[in-house]
Amino acid sequence: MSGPDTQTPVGASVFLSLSGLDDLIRSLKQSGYEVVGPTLRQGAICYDRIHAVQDLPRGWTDRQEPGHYRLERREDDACFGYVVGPQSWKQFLFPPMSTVSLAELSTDGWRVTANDGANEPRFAFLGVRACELAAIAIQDRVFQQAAYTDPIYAARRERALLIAVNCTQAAPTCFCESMHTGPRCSSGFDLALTELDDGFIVEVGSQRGATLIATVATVGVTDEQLQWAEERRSGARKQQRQMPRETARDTVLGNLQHPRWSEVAERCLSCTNCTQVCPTCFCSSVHEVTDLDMTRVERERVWDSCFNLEFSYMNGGAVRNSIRSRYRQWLTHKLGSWHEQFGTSGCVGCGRCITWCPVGIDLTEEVVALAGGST
Amino acid sequence: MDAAALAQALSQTSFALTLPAATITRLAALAQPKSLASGATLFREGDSHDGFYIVRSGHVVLEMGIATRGRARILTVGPGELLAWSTLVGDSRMTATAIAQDDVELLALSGRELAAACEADHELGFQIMRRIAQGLSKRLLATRLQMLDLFHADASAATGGWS
Amino acid sequence: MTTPNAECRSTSGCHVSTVTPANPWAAHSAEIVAIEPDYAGVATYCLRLTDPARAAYTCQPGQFNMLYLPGVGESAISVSGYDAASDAWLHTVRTAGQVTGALERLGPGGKLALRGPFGVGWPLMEILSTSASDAPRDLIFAVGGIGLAPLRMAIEWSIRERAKLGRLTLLYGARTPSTRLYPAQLDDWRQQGIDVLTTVDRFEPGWTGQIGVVPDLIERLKLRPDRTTVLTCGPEVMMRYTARGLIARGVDPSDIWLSMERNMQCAVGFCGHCQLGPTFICKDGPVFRYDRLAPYLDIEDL
Amino acid sequence: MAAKPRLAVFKFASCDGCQLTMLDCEDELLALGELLDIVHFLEASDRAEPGPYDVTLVEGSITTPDDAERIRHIRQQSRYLVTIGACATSGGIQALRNWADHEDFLKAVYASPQYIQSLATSTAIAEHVPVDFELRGCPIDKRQLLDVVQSLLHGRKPHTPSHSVCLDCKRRGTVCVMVAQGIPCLGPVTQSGCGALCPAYDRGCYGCFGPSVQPNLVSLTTQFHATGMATPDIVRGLRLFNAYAPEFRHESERLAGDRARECDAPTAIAEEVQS
Repeated sequence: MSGPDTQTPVGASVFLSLSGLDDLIRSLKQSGYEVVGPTLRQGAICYDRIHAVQDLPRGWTDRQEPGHYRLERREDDACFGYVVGPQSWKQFLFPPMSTVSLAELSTDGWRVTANDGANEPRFAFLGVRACELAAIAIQDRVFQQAAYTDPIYAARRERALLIAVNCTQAAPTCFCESMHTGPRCSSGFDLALTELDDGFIVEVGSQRGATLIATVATVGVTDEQLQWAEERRSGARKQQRQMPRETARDTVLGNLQHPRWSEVAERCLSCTNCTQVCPTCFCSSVHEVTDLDMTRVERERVWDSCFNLEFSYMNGGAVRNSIRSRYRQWLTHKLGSWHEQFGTSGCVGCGRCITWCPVGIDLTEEVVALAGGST
Repeated sequence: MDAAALAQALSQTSFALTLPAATITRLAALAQPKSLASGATLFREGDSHDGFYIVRSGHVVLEMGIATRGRARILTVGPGELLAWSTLVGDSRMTATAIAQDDVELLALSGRELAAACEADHELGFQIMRRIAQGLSKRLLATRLQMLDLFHADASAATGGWS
Repeated sequence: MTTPNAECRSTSGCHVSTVTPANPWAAHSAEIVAIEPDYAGVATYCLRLTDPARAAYTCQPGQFNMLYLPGVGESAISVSGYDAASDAWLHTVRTAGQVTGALERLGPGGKLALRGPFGVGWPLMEILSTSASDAPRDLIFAVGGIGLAPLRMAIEWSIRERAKLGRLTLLYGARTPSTRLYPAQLDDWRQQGIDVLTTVDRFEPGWTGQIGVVPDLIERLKLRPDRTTVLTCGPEVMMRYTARGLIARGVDPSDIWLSMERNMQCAVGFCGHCQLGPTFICKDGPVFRYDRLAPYLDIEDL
Repeated sequence: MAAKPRLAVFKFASCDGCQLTMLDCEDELLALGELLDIVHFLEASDRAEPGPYDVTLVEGSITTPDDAERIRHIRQQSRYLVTIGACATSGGIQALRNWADHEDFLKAVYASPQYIQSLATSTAIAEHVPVDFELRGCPIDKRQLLDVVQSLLHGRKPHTPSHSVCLDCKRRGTVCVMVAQGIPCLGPVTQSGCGALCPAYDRGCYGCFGPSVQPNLVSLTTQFHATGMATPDIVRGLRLFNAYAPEFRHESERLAGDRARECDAPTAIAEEVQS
């Protein structure tokens, strides 16, 4: 089944052994990709540079609840036996810090050179979940499908290779099923893996994926393996939380003066965590980074958040001067006005904002409360 | 100016915009035309004054006397607007001095007569009082907007006191 | 609504079109040719572009530039005119923040950079296209304070297009008589047939004009509401009550256009700072049709 | 170029850590020396010229009557007065005395307390004289210090953000220690500035840079309770380097409430010292 002359067509599947995955990672590195995948760090599964299968968090899983995340040992040695961690691929496509331009002062004045993206890195992402594919598709709309294109995002995105992994379990904080963004990876990937006991079913999603999988040894899939894969994937469909996808938009936008905003503001720390772990939040600020005599100035774009008071500063005052108004801005944007701006919800149901809120605020609960239901 | 002409003049003001015809006729019967040359004083702050006016054309500026500041001009009243409403809803003592800013045509009513008419005919009274309330509400909004000092930007607030 | 790519006339009268820049972070080099003080704390900066790409620069009335002082930061400033003699784009600036403060200290000859133009300007083409010869559109410019700057090119345009338009009225509210912007130009415009009504919040000795606020002036206007288009720019509260006053006089909310202000950083809809409801003020505005924005204007802290 | 602006550094009740941060600037300090004339900085040099000064940096809090007088004199001599560090901006860790009887401390520490002149409180410089800018931190961050000095030289506003430490954790990729490890952390209510140092080493934030803007302390301490933290521990957590910063102070006093005695760390310390 393998070899450059007999490429697996887009839409077809092959079986890849665990050692084959190692070969795949090596092959990517040889092709000049920086391979990024899940690793263990600081008590969580984080996306970082990997070099081999042994860098993956084999045999680990995560336990998630609102405001709570813990790693635990699995009974098996699965490579991808967990859900999503505190980070997303956003940090690679829309990095937390990036230089957008350089200004240099000469006798003629300031000369500004804008970052055109030419020197941005080339990533291969290993382990992209369905909700994360959806999140990337949403940021595509923000950064390259509106009136302007962000050169940094566009360059990184164009070069990135996406190897997805189907979830085989769901965390209590997951609600991708209700958002129609998962758990099955259906599009937007180059390759999509489903993990079995002894290897992976690999679905080819693009010509780039077909070319890549042809560089390693694979075998044909059996019906039995396909059946097992389906059973594994169905494990991810048991989700405790739901978002009322059809009505959330009207609920948040139609209740701008609802007392619930004040109630949630009593709990909300306005600490920005939800926005930073969100794989679609895109707010940023630009800072000047100067040398001491100010003749060479870089403009650095950093992640920012609508939860910061300074974020809405204008003429010496903040437009959104309360936690109530800032939480309302975030939720109404994410679930409501995002539709008008980008033709989609800004939420993919990954549940990160629920898990990583230090006080465990749950947006699905807030939407239900805003709709008038009891919580 | 005869009664019909007065009614016609009144009905052309924005004050009369939603008034029933009967009310306009009743008011016109109480009204007299009054002209002011530019610079003329209509009444003075502190005066006990019986007039009640609707501006037909021209502008009247209201001033208040403030020790150390002299006469502070606070508002320009224009066509369709009321003057000297203190006659009806206050104690008849004027709270500002009114000076014609250009040639002004007014309809003048006796405050006492108008008050008596309103008292006798509550339907008329309601129409008049509603117009006065609307006029005052507009004037209150304008005063608030002036008080907010919207066009004033304190530069030091934005720079945090630097430089 | 006009789009950033729509053709229009600049204040110089040359026929131009604007182009969406390939890289939103690219900036022109610029220098301050002259600074014309308007009143205390406000001045008009005449900026000439000096880089090779300057020939491509043009802008529409109502659009803005990001004035960039490397090391200090950027500030969104609307373009208030073009001076052909010095090939300079005019920016009327109130010294309020660190960028504008630094701009003031630079002085004539000072070097800076500039990104732009950004945003959607006044719907001038739409007004012309709906201005029929038998029922030409009346235009009301309802302006507060420094809000005259983003409208100056539109007012000049209306004078040039006078023949195709109906009555032109400028209602201008300022804090005091001495803080009226472009006082000489107000007289020029009056002579060129615009009905200029100025009012001030606070009286100063010698002032013989109106004292009061712009909504007061609307009360007294003789309007033809069905053929009136209003362009308003000023503090949000002022625009809100101006629009309400006009609507009470029968003007259709869809014929009222306003120019908004928010914290703008990227100017192209990437950074999220300037959102108001579903809009990005920077790229969907700053000019909006009132009826489209009205639901969001009355909600506190939105 | 005209005469260089004159910079002075003064110390009040403090540990000198913020001045050390300034010395730690090393390379930049030399460059600063090109732009500024450092005329009074006893930690670095015995040069001690009298005022007036263009920029004065003040470390430390006001704890004695003499200091209260001295800061007024320094203010008069200074065009811009910038306070540096937690002591100067909120009274420092020595503000713990504000909840105790300072006479007890004096008796416990000094053999002849009658010779010591000390105020009952340790207070921020801004409570005594107008301050142009307050630079937070225990100690201050050298990048922020350089930025403030540079800002003064170039007449711009310093870039000292008011957001929480959490944002910096996320920017540098640190996993939330509170959510993933159950470690109590003041990061959500603490102003950024340190670059989110402690959580990167699996420690909770100690609040060295003081309260962030509009901090929701009640919600955070409620969460601390919910995760099993005892009230006295929470109070001690709030009463550290910025104990007397208004938001931290009010919350610790709210929590201490009628159990002030048992929660009152300074009293306990004083008792320990005495025994």
